[in-house]
Amino acid sequence: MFFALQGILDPGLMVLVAAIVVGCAGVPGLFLKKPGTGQAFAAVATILATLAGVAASMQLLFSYTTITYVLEWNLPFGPCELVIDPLSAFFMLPVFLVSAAGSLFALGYWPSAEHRTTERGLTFFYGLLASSMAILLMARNGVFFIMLWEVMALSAYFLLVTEHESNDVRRAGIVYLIATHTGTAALFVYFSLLAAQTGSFLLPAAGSLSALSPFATIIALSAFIGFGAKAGIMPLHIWLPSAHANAPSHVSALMSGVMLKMGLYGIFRTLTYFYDPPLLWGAVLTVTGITSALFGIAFAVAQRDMKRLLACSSIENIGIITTGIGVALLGVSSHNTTLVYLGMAGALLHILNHSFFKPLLFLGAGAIIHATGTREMNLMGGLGKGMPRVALLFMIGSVAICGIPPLNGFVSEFLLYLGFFKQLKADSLVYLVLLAPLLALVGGLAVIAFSKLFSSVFLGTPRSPAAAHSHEAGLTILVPMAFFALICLLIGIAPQLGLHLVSPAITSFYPKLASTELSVEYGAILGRLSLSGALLLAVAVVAMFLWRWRLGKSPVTSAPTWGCGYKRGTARMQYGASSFSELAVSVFNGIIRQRIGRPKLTGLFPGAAHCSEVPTETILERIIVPLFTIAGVSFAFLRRLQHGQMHLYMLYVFVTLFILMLWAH
Amino acid sequence: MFAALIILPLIGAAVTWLIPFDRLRPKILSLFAFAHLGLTIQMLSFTPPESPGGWFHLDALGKIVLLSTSVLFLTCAIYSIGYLFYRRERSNRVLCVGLLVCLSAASLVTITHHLGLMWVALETTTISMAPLIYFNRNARSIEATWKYLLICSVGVALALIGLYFLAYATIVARVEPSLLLDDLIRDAGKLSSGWVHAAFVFLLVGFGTKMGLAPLHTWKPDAYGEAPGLVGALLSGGLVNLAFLALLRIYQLCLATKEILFFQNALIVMGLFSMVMAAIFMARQADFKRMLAYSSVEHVGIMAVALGLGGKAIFGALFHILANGLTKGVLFLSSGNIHRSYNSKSTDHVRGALRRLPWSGGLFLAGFIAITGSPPFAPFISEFTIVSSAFIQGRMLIGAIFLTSLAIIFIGMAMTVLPMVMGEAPADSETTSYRDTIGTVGPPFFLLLLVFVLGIWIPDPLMTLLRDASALLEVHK
Amino acid sequence: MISLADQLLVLVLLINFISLGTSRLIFSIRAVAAQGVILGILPGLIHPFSWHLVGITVVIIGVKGFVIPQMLGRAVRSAEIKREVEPFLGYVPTLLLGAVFTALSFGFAGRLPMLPEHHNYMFVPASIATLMTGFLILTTRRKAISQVIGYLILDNGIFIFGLLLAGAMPVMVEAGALLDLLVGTFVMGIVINQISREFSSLDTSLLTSLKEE
Amino acid sequence: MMNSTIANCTIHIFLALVMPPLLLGVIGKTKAAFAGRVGAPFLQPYHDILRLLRKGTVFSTTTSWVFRAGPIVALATTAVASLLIPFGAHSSPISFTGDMILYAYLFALGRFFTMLAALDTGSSFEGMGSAREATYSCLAEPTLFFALITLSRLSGSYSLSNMLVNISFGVWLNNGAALLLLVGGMFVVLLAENCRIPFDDPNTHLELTMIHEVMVLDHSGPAFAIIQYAAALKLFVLGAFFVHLALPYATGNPYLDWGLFIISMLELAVVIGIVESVMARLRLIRVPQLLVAATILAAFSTLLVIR
Repeated sequence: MFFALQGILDPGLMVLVAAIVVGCAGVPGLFLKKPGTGQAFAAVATILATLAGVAASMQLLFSYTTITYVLEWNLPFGPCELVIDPLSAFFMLPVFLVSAAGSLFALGYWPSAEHRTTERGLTFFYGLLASSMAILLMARNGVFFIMLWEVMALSAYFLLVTEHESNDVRRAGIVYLIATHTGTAALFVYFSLLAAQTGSFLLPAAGSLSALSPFATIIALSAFIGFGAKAGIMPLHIWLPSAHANAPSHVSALMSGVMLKMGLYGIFRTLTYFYDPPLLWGAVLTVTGITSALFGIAFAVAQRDMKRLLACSSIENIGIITTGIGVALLGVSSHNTTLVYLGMAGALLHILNHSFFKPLLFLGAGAIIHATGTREMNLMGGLGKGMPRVALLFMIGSVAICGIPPLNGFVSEFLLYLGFFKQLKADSLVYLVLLAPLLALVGGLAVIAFSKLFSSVFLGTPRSPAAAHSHEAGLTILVPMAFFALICLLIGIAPQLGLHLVSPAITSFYPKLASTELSVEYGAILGRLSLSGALLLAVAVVAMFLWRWRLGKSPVTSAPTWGCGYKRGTARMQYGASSFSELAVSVFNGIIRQRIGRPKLTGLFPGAAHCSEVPTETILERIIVPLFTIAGVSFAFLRRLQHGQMHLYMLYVFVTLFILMLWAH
Repeated sequence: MFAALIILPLIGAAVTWLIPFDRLRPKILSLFAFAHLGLTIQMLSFTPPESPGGWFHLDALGKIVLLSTSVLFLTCAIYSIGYLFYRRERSNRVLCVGLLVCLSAASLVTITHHLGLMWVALETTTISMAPLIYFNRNARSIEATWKYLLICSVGVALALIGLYFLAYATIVARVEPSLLLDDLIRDAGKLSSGWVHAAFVFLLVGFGTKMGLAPLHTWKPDAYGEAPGLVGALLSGGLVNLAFLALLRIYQLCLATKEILFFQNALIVMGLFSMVMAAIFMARQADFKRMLAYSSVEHVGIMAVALGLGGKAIFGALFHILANGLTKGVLFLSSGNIHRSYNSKSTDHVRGALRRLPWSGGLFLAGFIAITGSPPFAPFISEFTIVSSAFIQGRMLIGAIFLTSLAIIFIGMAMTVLPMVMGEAPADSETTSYRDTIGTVGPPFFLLLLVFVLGIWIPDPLMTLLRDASALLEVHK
Repeated sequence: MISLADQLLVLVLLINFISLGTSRLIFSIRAVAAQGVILGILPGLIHPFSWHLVGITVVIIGVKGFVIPQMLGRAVRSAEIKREVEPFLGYVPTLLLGAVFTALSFGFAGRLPMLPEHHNYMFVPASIATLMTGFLILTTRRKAISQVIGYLILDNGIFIFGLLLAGAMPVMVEAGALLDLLVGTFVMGIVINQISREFSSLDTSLLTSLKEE
Repeated sequence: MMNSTIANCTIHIFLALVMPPLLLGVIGKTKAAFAGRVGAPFLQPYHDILRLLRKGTVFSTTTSWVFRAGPIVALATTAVASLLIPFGAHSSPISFTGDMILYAYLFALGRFFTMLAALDTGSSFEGMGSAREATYSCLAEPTLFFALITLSRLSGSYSLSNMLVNISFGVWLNNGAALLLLVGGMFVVLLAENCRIPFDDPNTHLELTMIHEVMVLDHSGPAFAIIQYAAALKLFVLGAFFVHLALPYATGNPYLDWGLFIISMLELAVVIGIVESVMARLRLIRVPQLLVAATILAAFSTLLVIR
């Protein structure tokens, strides 16, 4: 394989090289004897490659250029083009940034010294996953795309089962593998039908297909299933919570922050082919999107496993993004450029945001696990004392992911809200505005979920000895988190930058938007937003100084928390994670289901009893698993055909012969 | 030249029969296998002219099968050195002799164009494999051998009737009677369709039994399950392909007789049925060798469907001959190692192979991923070609059934394989003397390497070979 | 000569019924041997004389009439079994089925597009009938030996059809086919010995440990 | 013109700074009147806040910086919110397209930190309070948005100032039904968000059924003062929103309008006082139902205007 280059070393090539370097970063570690060197090398290489790759992608993004290479291969699937257009370049950014941060984080979180057996594979597949995603974004040949897609899925699997001694990890791995493979089967259909349409396995150019053409619906459907399963859109999300929860944290960060986005990228790419998407498609995306947002965050509220909570909130965010895409698509169908613009801007910006604050939170979770050795929130508490820096960064992440000003999460949701409200003046699809209250509900639930997460982990007094002896994380863990936190703040305070980042991608998605003044207009609005954000900070700072001044003037004493009349209030009497969300769960009962084990209290002096509330994976446990059971039973019945009776086997042979004879004549 | 290809292994058989040393025989075996491969490559690069009378002619189809068989055989032979070291308790004379006889018969199948001779050779491979399946000398293996022997013999006997029908068709058509493929193709137009149809049916059933198309596959799980790993590899990676080659010959004939449509549909139906059956039987399969057997049923089905679809799928089918054969080699050899180490084929006892046998376990896992059609491995290329051509031809239903059973099969295999390789080895599992050595791990690793390379890059000579071969199976307008 | 051939073929059919009806293994082995001998004679009756023909005749009679029956007989003796006890399908039903199949095969043969000069022969119906008999025995009998006998009768049926193709089948192929049959039966004999050693019986209904449970 | 805007801004800020505690005073007075007492003077809340500012502070040993951040953020968010909402017929100092969304989310930010500050003490009571706060406010959120949609539809604009100032008797005549539903819904939200009866009882301190007050149990001194003031300001800001809906009278004259605004705010305070004295606290189970009912009202109003 060699590259037939067009032109000399250029940004596109730089991105490519960077991707390949990231992919090979873990290779030396496989052969080096001395522990740690390989890991360190991988981290350095990845970071350097990222610097180059990000710079190059930025350049490509802002120069609105599209670069094409042809990969010389002799597989019988036609030419293999590698193309970088603004959309690809846009998705490149999270790929590089998150992988670099993760590989640095790994040094402190998964040190080779402690995890000798697993570290090599982890480092290797981590790089492979990252680079496969980066190259995936360039692939324009369907088959090459699928190959990279599978490499991505499989390396993610091997990363996920790093600790395969544990049952949960293995189960999560199997569920993930089955889900992703089924998705790939859908992609087989997808690319085959595309080839049937265009006559070659090259992906169709933007706006080259008509949605009225035969198979267009099947193409769209298979794309939705194939890519949606990867993105974790409900009801295709079944694999997501357990997978993200059981993987090592920096892997979860990469999976949740970037790999899910590959599914969304696929959906984006698919939508570009069609110049006349019917309203139905947009409607489907919008409905599924808002549903996953609501249900995802509702599940998150009920979780007691820290990382499961984060995973469920990924479902929520993906849902929000999908809603944005759906709305934009509706805009395309109804020729409403404002709607397209706002939907797209919101979706793309939220993609970017989510791939910053979600990794931040997952890395934070990793730091916490590293310190306490558990993911069970009910066993934590009071970590804020031991690890104040992590707490601060985690707080930033939580505020951002709740979509609260003045951080970046709010900006993207703000754009979406604007899109909904603007529908009031549109001549069609006015009812889209009803999405606003739903999104607001999502926001409210997010606040519950993340106040639960933050408080039960960092606040109050430790609920277990492990939590009591927590320690501040090292630099290699703090630096990546701080990096993401800074970006969150930056985009939050200066949202125009974010808009600037996404506009090229928008135009490449919907070329008609290239000339409009919309970007200017909304840039200005976001300017006002950033002003008010700054004002908020200013007021807060002033208030703080005034307060400090007052505190200086009056006596300050410290005493234990008032025990509400109890003389000996223990840590276990605090509101724990489960108790915090209990009210919400009871209110939203039906959406959120819990397996509640209540103890039977009998007699005057009942002994020690144990009560447990385990949130259920509704779709997995109520639908998928029963289906599998049924299939298993019926298969077991059919398996009697292999009964070991030879003379009947003979009968099979002759019956087949007989039937075929009948058929022949 | 042709003679050499057949005589050489026979000489080898004689030699291995004569020498009394068990330790020496596998080495002799590998030596002859090596020579055979060399000869094969020689014949592939400089194709010998068609023999007078047209009995022997190495065309592209034959080349592909010959190549895959020879490569697989060599690997198994080398593997046998390391493997038989752990089976010193019993004599390996019969094993080595049987292997070499089988090799010679296999080569004969690939190079002859006389259907009768091909039939004889096929039957020979069947019989020569029987003692090998009985290598373990226990009740289960004798049962397996018995079923294999009788069902396959009956099946191949039916194929013989098919050939007789063909011959009789020539007589009825008053053309000079012959079973030479080229003559038949030449006179195909004149043959009476009644006899030809009957012939096709019998041949399909006959060779289908040998191939293991459902519901003629009943001997397969028993034979594969009880045979030693390397015999299983040769059965599923070698003999299957020979039977498939026989089907391809018939297919060529059908093309000539313009009776192709019925044959194609029959192939598609039986192929899909095999895949569905495999899917049903693989779910919750507790015996990993039987699982592999059903996987072989599945892939036979895939090839049949591909042949039935025609067009670009033909390429997929031909490439699948190589891909499937080599990957099956990886799976059976590594599973043989795992079997040795745990002394059990049941997934109840086999756990945590990755920890206990990092190499064999890893190879088994990789083989599983490869055989289920995941890139970057060769089976992906063929399977994707087949599926996509099904959809491109607009035959949605076929594609749908195909993909569905692939998915179910993947789930079934995953449920069996992943628990085997992952996790910790159970405490009560008995410890055997087996350890991964270069001798037992090298050959499957080499095969995996081939499978991987073919998955991302097909060498140009091979490419041209495949193209020529599929040209032989294109509909002549 | 044709009439003689036809009478012999009738004999073949009779032998089919005998092997369907009898329970004594030795007896049915002898029947198969007799069938083999008849098949050996048949070519001489329908083809003009040639040394090649003589050779074929001798070989066939040798193999089908003596060698194979010998091997089977030894197997039976070593296994010390006399008769086929309760088959999966009783003797009377199998006989009836055999009759039905024979009738059907005559009817079916009438429809086949054959050469006019072959039309008045009984070769095709006889071969199909014998084929079916073999199949019946294969599917109804319990003892491994009986199944081998079934296989042999099946093979005989095929052979009868082969008689129609005078020169189409080269000697080499004929010989090969015979050789395969020989070796095949030989191996089967060995396997049968092993079975009788392992299970101390030839009852194939014991050979059902390999199955999906 | 310019001067008038500047003047308006100054008055606006001045009111926001000074007036909120007065509402509390008025409410208290009303309740006292109903109870047949003289009650505390109107300016009592000012005294309380000033005294608290002068008092010393006790920090719980379990608390961290989050506890200290709580009051500050609460104050800051409400303050900025007060700059977004128009008082009377005058548009607000800060106003841009979509500021209503910011307005809604600022409260979320304040709530987030208040809850965290409460949870930081590790007291089970305060945990209880914040859990309830979280759930109820989450239920109240959609109502506010339905209201915003309705208003934005009626006024055809996307900023609070325009959409609220736009409401007039004319609008009432045309869309009376919708606005009536809205007033109902928003009043519930107003009470709920400010933790008044029937959702919460700001006077009690030691009842298992409280929300806001229990969250600030451990705050003392200046911090508590800040919280009190912030709470009053929140009442004022939401009240201003409500007043626009319920009492949308405006004369052309700016100064008269300011007067009117102040008067109507006081009226609102009186109404709240009446409600608090005639109603009892709801049982906790009923609270979500009432909130959902409010949401439904608002939703209906929205449907009425956008159909």
